[in-house]
Amino acid sequence: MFVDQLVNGIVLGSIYALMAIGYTMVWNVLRFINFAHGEVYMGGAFVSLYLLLLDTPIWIAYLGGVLAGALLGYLMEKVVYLRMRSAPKLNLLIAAIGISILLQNLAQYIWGATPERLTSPFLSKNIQVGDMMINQHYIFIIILTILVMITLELFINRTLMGKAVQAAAQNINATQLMGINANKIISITFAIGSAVGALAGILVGPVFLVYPTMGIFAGLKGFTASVMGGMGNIPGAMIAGLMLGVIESFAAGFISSGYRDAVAMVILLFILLVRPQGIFGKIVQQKV
Amino acid sequence: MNSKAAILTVDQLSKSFGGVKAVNNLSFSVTQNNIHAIIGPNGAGKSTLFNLITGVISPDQGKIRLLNNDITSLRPDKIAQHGVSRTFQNIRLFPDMTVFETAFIGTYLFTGGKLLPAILRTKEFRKKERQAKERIEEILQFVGLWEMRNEYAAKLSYGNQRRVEIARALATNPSLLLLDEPTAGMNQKETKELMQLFTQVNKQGITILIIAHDMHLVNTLSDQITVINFGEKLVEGPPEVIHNHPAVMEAYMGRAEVNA
Amino acid sequence: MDLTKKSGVRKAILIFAGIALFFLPLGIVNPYFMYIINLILIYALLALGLDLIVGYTGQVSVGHGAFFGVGAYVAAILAKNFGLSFWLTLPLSIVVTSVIGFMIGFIGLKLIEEYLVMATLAFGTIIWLVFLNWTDLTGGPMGIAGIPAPPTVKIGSVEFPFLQYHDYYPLLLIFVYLGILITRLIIKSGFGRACTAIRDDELAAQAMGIPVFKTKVTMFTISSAFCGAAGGLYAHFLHVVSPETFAFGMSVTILTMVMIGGQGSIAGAVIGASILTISSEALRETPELRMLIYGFMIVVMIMFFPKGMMGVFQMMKKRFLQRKEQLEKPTVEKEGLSYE
Amino acid sequence: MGQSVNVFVKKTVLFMILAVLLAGCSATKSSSGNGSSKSESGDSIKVGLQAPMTGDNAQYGQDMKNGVELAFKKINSEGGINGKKLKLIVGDDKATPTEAVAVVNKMIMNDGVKAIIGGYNSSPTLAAQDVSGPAQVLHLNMGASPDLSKTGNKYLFRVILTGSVYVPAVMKYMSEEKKVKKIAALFENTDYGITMYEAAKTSAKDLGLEFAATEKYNPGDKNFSAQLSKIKALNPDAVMVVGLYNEVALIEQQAKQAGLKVQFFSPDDSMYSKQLITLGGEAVENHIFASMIDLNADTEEMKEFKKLAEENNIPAQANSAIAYDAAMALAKALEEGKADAEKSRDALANIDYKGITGPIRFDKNGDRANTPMIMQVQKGDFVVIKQSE
Repeated sequence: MFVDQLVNGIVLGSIYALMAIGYTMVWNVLRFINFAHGEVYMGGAFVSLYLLLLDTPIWIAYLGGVLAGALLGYLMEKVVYLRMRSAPKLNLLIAAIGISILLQNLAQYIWGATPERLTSPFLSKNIQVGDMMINQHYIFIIILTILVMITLELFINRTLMGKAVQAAAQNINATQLMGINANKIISITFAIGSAVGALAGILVGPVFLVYPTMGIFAGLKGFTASVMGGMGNIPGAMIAGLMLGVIESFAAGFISSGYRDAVAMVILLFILLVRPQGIFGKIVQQKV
Repeated sequence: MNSKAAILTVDQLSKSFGGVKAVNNLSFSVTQNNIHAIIGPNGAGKSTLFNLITGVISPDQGKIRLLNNDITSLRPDKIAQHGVSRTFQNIRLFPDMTVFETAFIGTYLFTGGKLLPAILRTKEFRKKERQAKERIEEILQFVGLWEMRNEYAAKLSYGNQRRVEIARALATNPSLLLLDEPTAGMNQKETKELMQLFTQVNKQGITILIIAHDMHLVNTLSDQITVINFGEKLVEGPPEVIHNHPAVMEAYMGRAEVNA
Repeated sequence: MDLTKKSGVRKAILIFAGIALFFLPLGIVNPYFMYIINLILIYALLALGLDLIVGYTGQVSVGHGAFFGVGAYVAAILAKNFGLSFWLTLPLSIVVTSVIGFMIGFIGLKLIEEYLVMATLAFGTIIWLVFLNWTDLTGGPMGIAGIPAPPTVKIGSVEFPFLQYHDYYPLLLIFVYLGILITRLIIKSGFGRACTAIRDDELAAQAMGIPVFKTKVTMFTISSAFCGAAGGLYAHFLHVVSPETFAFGMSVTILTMVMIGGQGSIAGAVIGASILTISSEALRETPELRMLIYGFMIVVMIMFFPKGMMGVFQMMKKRFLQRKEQLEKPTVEKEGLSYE
Repeated sequence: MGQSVNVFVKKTVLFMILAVLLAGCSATKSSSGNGSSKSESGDSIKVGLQAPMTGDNAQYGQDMKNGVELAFKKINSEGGINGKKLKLIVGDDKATPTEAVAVVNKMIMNDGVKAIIGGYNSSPTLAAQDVSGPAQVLHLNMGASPDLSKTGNKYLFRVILTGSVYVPAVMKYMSEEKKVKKIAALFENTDYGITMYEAAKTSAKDLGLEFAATEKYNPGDKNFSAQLSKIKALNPDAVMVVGLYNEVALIEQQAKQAGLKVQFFSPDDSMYSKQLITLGGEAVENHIFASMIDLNADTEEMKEFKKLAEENNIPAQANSAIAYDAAMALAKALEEGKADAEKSRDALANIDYKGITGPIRFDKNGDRANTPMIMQVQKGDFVVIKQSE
């Protein structure tokens, strides 16, 4: 049972980590919580599902879902958030929640509310490890998550665009002064974060199904993980996501499954109050 | 003047930020009813000193005393209760309030924040509200803003915004008023008018501690000047002494702008 | 002279209108409309409560739906399990909600801005999960049904039983009036001014001697008490409570009411509650499109009317005044003092 | 800001009075013109459908809507009821008690419905019948919880079997035919799940079976790994799942992924849907449950229903068939009772109608007394493995 829960936790944690990246990247450039990020996760999964229904090859369908997610995030920013740059943060928050309600119900209107299973080439096979059975799709999720993390890390640190995103995180206005188009950086940030979020949704689809409200709790957990890792800290978000998944899994297994989601919230509160800069964040001296 | 007691005593005060000593073993005292100026080049630690005195930040070492009370590391609102009020270097007004409303905030210590009397609208409560309004009228007349009382404070001219801040500070009925670079960014006329205002405030028996860049202002206005650099006290004395002091010339005059 | 006369007339109109509203049920035959109006009144109370902390004090909470739930569940449990009457359950709802509000405020208000939003989200979700999972007490996902109506009120020989929606209206209206009155009294006092000062500039407020944390926690507690009252009324009015009503979505709904009406305004809170309740009910005709349109409406409103309906009114008033000024000769601002 | 309050309170009050007056006007209009329950001026009889149309349970609501619409279409094309057409008012209860109360309120007060079909879930139905009962509106529901028999609401009828009939049937089968001794239960934490589990416990005692583990989940949960690994550790002979097809399919999928190989069964036919097989695939193979309907049955009624469904491009689902039955029985009662509340109720209480789901007769609690059959998922289809007695 211990190993069972550990594997479940790591799989869940991978998903949270992927979700957390989106929150953290957006926070970096705009300093607000994009509450509609969960809907990117849902949107990506639905587009993949739809492409599969059209008999698209599975990998193309997956890729299509990721691209659709990126596009969704990009449009969200271009259509709504861009026009609200000077608005108070609270207005952005409400707008994000509005978008979230809108997209959930749009998805339901188009595809219906019935949960659907996304196909995976691996789902029906199990791997025997000792006396443990591990589903191949679980392993696929973990491997892909690691790959995404490495790619993202390389992109941020090794490419010019990545460095610009990093600079934008420090000071979006300074970035603009340096001749980099801040709006472009923000768009790219949204697109990448959303693509990763959509990937999380697609990976989850075969296990926990695809349905319009799937993004709500995934979003909440991803967001918790991003706070745990320290808002704006991309590697921190990844590790915190994994940790959250494992902690939650053990709590559900050994305490009570009903309060599984409460565990994440308690961790969130604890972090906010004790270490608001996140587990891996550096203490930043505030200038008075 | 020398017979008067010290209202504020700063004793061996130190504060550092991440290894940089912003204020280092600084001691000085402000005599009651004086206008006392603190000058020094940029980054000398003047604003840090103000933030330490008003409780925005806590010192690493040292004591701050107001009359006979130790106010070291007290919360800003507690220090305000002791009769210390201030203005800010970058004027901090309430963006959604009129001049009258802004100044009215300063009467909090007088009216109090009790809820029950407010909900019951007791006689006592109404009396205090009335008195507070009369006081604000008096103050606004005094600083010359009565005519503009219904305008949004943030929309006034720079000089008038500073007056609103001073009115608000006066409304707390302070014994010590701290002014952080009050004439920065003002034109000549505004500066002159503000200086007159400071003298009038001082005449009402309020001690003024002022941070300034403007040597002219300091020389004509203050009774006592403390010069600090790198968080340490350089010299202290009346304007005549400071004006010709070689150390000041070197540390301050040598590179700082001498405003007319 | 002119000023006092004007405010006297205004006061008279207000009182007249306030009394006139009590006779509203006489003109409404359809009990469903009465039901919606009653719902508006409950939501208005919630919006007023949240506006105290969001609009007047500048501290954003996305956990007030849970306070609403605490009030409703306390009333439901006390009425169902202990047989207490409405007149006891309601004050107890308010007390319990205030205590919980105080505790959460005391912990959470150490945080600022976005971090406070996150903390209230976490608290709200935890409370909601307790509603959902403490089956023995709260009935779990089933909730609690069959909550009794308030007992018949007797004034002299006249009896006011609570049988249909028309009967609840005066009771709810009284509570909304009470809410408005308390809000006004609080706002126009040293405490209320302290709150608005904190909203506008925390540091400056503190320098004026305002105990920032204490003031915030007090206002948060009052705000949660409003939600507790609304919860108690809701439970006895609808006769059923279930957890999903008080999930994150409710907190957002109340916040949206405040935003769409216009923050820091009593009228705004009432308008916001009316707009959202009416549109949500009107859209029931098209269940598939209902929430879709609702979400779209929120986005559009917040994008184009960032200050809510009150902002729109203010803009219109400004234009009107400008035109008037152009037509007549320029006169001195007539609005006069706000503190009189 | 303080000023604006002062200035605009007046305007707002005026605005509110205006708005409310407007609402009042339209209210009087709609209640006099649109044929409310009192004035029979219209040429239609309105019937409400209280069912989940959005959210996780929306599929059930959709199936029910399809079935009722099919029935109404048939009735209306044959001339309606005493010359009046049936009109369906759909209300989304989101499978939650408070929304159910809200929609039922609206349907009764604003639309003036004569009868309500639904809800699908037990908890919302229990809450909603508190409103419909006093209003004397017929309420034909599809909830399984035995508690629905105990409301004392004489306008409440149930078109499906009650849990206290389903549960013993399937438990007996599991005990006698499958020889299971140790059972684990995994149930939905709602009126439906809890009462079904309670019934199963009683029945297990009678049959001498042991309940090794009881785990629950909340509606809408998607991750059952914690519950399943607890069950796996206790090694039961069979697992009883009380839930709807989404959850049943997921539970069995995840059980398979976790290496829990055991016989699954459920007490009733709430997962009797092609969706179960689409979602569950191989994992739901061999699932056993008690059912009141067999879509492959070779009866006239079933053939007619399937034909109608095909003509109207509607999937022939079990829930559609049951809702169809409910609508037909209701129409018959309304016809006999001339759409009068009391007379129609008596007509429905004494109805004897041969439906797709067998004879429809109600006992004094408003429940049906048919016996269920036992079905199993075999090769992606639902096969009757034991006929009803």
